[in-house]
Amino acid sequence: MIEQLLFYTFAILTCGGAVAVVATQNVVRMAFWLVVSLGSVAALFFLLHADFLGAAQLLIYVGGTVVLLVFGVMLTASGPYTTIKTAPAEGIIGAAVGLMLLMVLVSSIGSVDWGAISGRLPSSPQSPFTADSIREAHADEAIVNSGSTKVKTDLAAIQQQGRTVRQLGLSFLGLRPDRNLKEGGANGLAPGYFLPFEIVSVHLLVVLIGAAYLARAKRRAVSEDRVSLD
Amino acid sequence: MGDVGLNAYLMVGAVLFVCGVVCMATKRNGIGVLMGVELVLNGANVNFVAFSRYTSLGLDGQTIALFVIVLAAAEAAVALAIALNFYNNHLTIDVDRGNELQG
Amino acid sequence: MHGLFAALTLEDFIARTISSLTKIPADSDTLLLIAFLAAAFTHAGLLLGLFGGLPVFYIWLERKVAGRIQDRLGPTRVGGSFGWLQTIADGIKLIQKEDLVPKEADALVFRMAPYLATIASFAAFMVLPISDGWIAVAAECGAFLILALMSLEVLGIILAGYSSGSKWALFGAMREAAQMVSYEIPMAICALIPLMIAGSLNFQVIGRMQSGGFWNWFILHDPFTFLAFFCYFTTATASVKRAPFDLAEAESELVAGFHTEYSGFRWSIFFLAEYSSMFAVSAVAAILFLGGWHDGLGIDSVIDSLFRGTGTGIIEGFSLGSYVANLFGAVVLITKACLLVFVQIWVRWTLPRLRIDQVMTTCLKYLVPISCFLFLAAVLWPLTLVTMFSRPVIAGPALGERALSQQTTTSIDASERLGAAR
Amino acid sequence: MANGSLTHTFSDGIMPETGDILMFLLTVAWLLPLAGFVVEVYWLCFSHRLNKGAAYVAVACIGIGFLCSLTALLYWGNATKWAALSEPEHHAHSASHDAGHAEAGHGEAGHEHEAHAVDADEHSHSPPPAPAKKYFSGTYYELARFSGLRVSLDWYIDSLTLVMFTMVTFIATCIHIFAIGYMHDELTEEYEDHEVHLHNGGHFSRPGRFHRFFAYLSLFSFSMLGIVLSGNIFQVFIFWELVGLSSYLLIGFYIERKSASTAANKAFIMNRVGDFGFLIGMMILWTSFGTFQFGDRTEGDHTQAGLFTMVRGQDGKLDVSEDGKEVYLQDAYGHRAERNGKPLSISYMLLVAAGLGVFAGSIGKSAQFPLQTWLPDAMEGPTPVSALVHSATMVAAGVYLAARFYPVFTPEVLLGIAYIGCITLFIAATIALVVTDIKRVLAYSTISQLGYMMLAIGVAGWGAALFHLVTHAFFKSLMFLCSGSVIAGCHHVQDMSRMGGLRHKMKITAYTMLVGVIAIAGLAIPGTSIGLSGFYSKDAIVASALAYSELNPGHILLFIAPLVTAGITSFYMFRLWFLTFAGTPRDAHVYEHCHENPSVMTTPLLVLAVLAAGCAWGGEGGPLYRLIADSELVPATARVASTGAAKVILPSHQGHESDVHHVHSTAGMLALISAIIGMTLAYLLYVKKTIDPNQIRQQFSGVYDFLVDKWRFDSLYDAMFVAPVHIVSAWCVSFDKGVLDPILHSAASLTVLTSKWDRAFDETFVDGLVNLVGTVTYNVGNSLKVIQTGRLRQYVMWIAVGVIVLFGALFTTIPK
Repeated sequence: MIEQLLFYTFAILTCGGAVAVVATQNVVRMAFWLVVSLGSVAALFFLLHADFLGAAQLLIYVGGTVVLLVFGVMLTASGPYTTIKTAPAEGIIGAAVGLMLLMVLVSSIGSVDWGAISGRLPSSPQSPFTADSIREAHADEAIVNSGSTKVKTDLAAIQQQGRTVRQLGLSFLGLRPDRNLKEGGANGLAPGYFLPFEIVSVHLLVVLIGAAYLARAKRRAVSEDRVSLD
Repeated sequence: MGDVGLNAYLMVGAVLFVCGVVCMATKRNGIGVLMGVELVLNGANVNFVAFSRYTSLGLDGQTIALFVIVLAAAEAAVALAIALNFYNNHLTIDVDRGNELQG
Repeated sequence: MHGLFAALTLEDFIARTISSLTKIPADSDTLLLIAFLAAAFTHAGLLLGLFGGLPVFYIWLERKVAGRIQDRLGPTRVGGSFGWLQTIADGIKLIQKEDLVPKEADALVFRMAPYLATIASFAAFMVLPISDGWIAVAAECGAFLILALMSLEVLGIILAGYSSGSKWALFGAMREAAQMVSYEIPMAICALIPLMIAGSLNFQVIGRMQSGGFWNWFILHDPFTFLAFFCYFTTATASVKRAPFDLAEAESELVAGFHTEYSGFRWSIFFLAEYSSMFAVSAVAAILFLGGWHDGLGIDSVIDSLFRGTGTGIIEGFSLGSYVANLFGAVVLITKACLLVFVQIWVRWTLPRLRIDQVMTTCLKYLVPISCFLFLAAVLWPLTLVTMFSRPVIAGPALGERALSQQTTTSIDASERLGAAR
Repeated sequence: MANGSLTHTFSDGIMPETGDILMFLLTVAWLLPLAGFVVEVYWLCFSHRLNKGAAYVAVACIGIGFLCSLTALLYWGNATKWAALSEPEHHAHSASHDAGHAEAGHGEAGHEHEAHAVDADEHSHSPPPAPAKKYFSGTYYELARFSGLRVSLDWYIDSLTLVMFTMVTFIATCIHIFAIGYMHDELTEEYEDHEVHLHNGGHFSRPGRFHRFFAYLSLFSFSMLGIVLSGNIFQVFIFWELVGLSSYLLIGFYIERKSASTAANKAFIMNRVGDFGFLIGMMILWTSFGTFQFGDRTEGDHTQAGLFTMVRGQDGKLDVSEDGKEVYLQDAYGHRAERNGKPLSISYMLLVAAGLGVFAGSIGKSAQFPLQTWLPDAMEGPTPVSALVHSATMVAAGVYLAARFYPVFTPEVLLGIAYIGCITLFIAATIALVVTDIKRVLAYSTISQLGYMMLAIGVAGWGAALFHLVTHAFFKSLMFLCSGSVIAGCHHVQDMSRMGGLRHKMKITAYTMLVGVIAIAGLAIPGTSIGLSGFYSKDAIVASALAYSELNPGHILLFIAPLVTAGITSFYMFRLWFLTFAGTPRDAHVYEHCHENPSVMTTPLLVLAVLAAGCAWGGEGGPLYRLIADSELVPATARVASTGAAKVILPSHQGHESDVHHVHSTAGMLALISAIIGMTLAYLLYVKKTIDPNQIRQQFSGVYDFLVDKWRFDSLYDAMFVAPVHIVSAWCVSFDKGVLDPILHSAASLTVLTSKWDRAFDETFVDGLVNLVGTVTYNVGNSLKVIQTGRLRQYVMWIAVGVIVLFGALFTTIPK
């Protein structure tokens, strides 16, 4: 119930922020609403027990990307609070197409039996994070033994909540403690994400250099015109 | 504690996605288009994490979402650099002015 | 052990109390909702008190220190001879001021921006442990989260500067954005060094690993963490835009920087955010490097043993010993953070302001390489030790053993507390 | 480098490594000029040209080469305990050949054969005596091996090689030094060639070629030494061609002069005629013998016989079959060579043909009749070149080759050689009588003297020929250098009719020249046998010829001609000296400007004069002759009667009992008388003027013109070869123009016609089709381009619409 309450709060904030981004014409306000929307998405991630992901969302999106976008707005604004207005007809067409797309998506979501599909997916432990929680459960044996059954179950539930840092880290190192060993086939270990992780690292470096190169100081077209006029 | 369920999250993701698409389709400001891209990616991320929680996708969903976030950051950096170049060349950020490839 | 301990215990305690009073089953949704909200509000209130109270103290401190450094007395009249009510008086005055929005400003964003900055700053308090187990949200990735939350503050400042419709404010915002985005990098790397040594992002774990003598503090773990502390403190000072890095509000150049156009309450909560951020980064420095809530002399364990077992019978899961020890820990931590804040104030009134290019140079050309080097060296340090002496530390038990032993003892403490909670 | 095997030792006490040491020294002497050449070419390309660096490099190279050669000669002498110089009676090889076998049997190879004999079959009752050879040989590097035939770089060292090396390097050193002075004019950036007249009346001007000259000289020295050191006939041929090239370059040194370039071409082409015969001879040798090697080659315990052993065996005799048509080849152990049980043999006539072929090469290189005409023209080159290349060394290479191949020559070939030499020596001497160009007199004298050498080889005077080769090299190079000195002193005046009385101005040149003249004339103090070097060597040749003609009365001409020519030689040489140095100056201008040359030029003259006078000291008992004769592979201790077509008897010429020895004093007396007559005549004609030369010239104007026209050989060759070629060429041209061109033209016009039709087809049908496709594509694209608005947002919208449509289609078509 609490979760539902929180979910609806943040879902409304998310959707409202997104719609506000679409509806607003001023870029800086769009950025503000985008912050609201993305921050709420981070909250949704916390609700989905993905703590690390939520923190990453805050750090990278809200703290990084949006700041970057606002930076871009400042660097490309030719006057204060520039608004480049969309023609009303386009807005209406866009809204219509968007609604149709939403309908398509919603009907798709509704028409799929996710449980059945989940069953068809490769089998995995019922709770994805048992490996870690079992270890911690052993460590907390003393606490649990001294407490009531209610505490015990609650604690087990808590321990399943959001403790994904270690698993994520290990999976980036190529290890999957949450997976059954037999899934890895003859090699004994389930595959992790070592290679994608490294590729992404290099990719980031390349992007860093590439973006710096692209955005380097250049003579602007107008200055050339001025030179020619002089 | 009651559970919200997978479909609710998917709905949120769908709304984010559609808003992103419409944003991309209607905004004439290049930065606005970038914001639309971010929305679309976040819609996808919400779906991934929701699947990670409610289906046997498990940890993979979170991992992929993490990759998406990282790549989105990279994309934003490059796209912003492109937008700055666009601004340098056209003296505006209006993407409708970049129609040199018109047939 | 760790987890949403305080919240849970409080929530659990409230639920159980209400349940016992009203005979409603303890696991009914309504009861849990009520208990959760009650616990959450309690915590929020406590945190808000901390969040609001500390800046009041710091502003007074700032004035007194500045006065002393400038060979004058500072506030002397309001609230007695030390003027310790001066801040309260100022606050009351500010709240009374008219809330002005310039004509050129983007009203919505202009109004929202201070809240954004303040919320970000306040949110950082949620994952900040005040003492062992005294934490609002005991997230597994607390350290990561606090860095993320503190980085949000810049957004409010940028939006404030941009929406003011003033060139001073815009320049301030731009400077602030550039500075914050740059300084986040060395700050995160320096923070990573103790995190890497501890092997955890959880403040609770990090804090407990530094229990015992002060030689267990991470600042004394190896030479590189010692240097990393100063590096971190420099970047932290810059990231809360304190002098000599306060380019965003450089009075001599930009009138008042990003808050030039602000007045009254909105203006004051910017300062609320700034001073509480000072406390937050100092507290993080204390936890990561200076032993957290441990005094380093063993006084807390003495207190713990003195009051052990006392009061267990009053409420189930309550232990007076651990409670008093935690209270002492909170005092220790706040004292450490206040000392660091004092240093920041001291530095502000001692050093002249840098130019913006000097600020950026300091970060990108010096602090980033230095922090990278320190990180690398701190990684290689235990490997070198293992290669040369077959042990990862010079003296004392290895960090992992320390953590394990600590885990068992705290488990006992926790069980006592849990037992007290029953 | 030296993987050569020491074939044999002379006798006990010679260290096995002697051969290697000799090889090393001579190889250094051989390769140094090549290094010098490379350095000079580098210098030529990249350095300042106005210094004498190249000359010093060249002199240093060849000088060190001389020291190496001399060291090698002395080392060889010490190693053999100077056995070659001892009295022939005590000499192991010359006195008794069988004894030589016995002694040599104790050598290294002897042990080998004892060991071999133990393993050998029982029926090899008499183990073959060890092959006794007088040389060292080996292989530097094997280029290729075609089944039996090895193509390799070999070395072959005997006393002749050593003497030649020493002689060549010494003379070359002297001439190099002389050339520093002679070529001094070339040390300028603006050398004006007075011989070349341009259309505008001026002279041709070019940068000096000092460095180039020394580079060529070094290349020549390298090639010449290569011939001498070569261990197989193929290698000889390579260096043979290389000296040909050097000679070509040096004759054409003043390439702008028409006469020089023509002379260079003439020399080169004429040499090719001879080389063609050489090639044929080589092919015969290859097919018949399967080896190019001179000497035997030991690989492991097997000794492969070389060419000489195959032909001559161990005893120096041809193994001719009974019917006289086959010559059996012999192996290294004194048996007949066998393959698959059948004895190897070569047709006698084929052997004659091989000998004649190789000799043809010698004819070309040594300017013998009928290829003698190139050598006088070769005097167009600078005088040091004439001295070194065209008198002392390269032209002597022909004689050297003939002598080196002496074992392969049958008596018939020798007879041919003798007659060729005889004709040559007479013709050249007669022409020399009327020539007034100082260098051309010497050139004809060279041809004549080379004819003497060939004659000597032909009449079995092997040692005499090579003896004369060495002495001639000294005195002829001396005379050429003297003439060069005169030419340089007189500022490039070569005509003797404009000289006279120069001995007052050029004392050293004049008297050193006189030494050379006396040497070549063969004068001696009557009654004694004390004379200069030419006396001894010519004496030896004449004696050989007399002995030969006594045994073969039908060939009396072979004695008469050299005898008469000895007088002619004496006459024209003294005529030269008298005209140049004696008497009164005939051209005051030349005389006024004439001067003696600097010491860098006169010093070599003095040194060479001493050697020209004294090198043959002791005559046939002297050290030089003995050294040369030591390496003779076919020692003639007894008369050898020919069994072939030509019934000739070769005289013996070794020892006190030999044929030659008997007639020696007679021949010497006759030759001396002849020479004195010639000298006296010259004195009377040109000094005393008792007889007016012009009168004689008018009286015998027919003969005089004939001689001035060089026996009309050039005209003859023009008529025989050049004119027919011109006629055939003219015919070919008319055939080309009349027949071939019309055919080609009609084919071309036909092709053009076809192409036009093809083009029309291409343009209408093929192009039309392609254009149609292009037009259609263009129109379709043109109509579709409206969609391509270039607007980003519209594309996004289309994507969204596309997705909607796709999903809509999916939902409607796929049932639930």
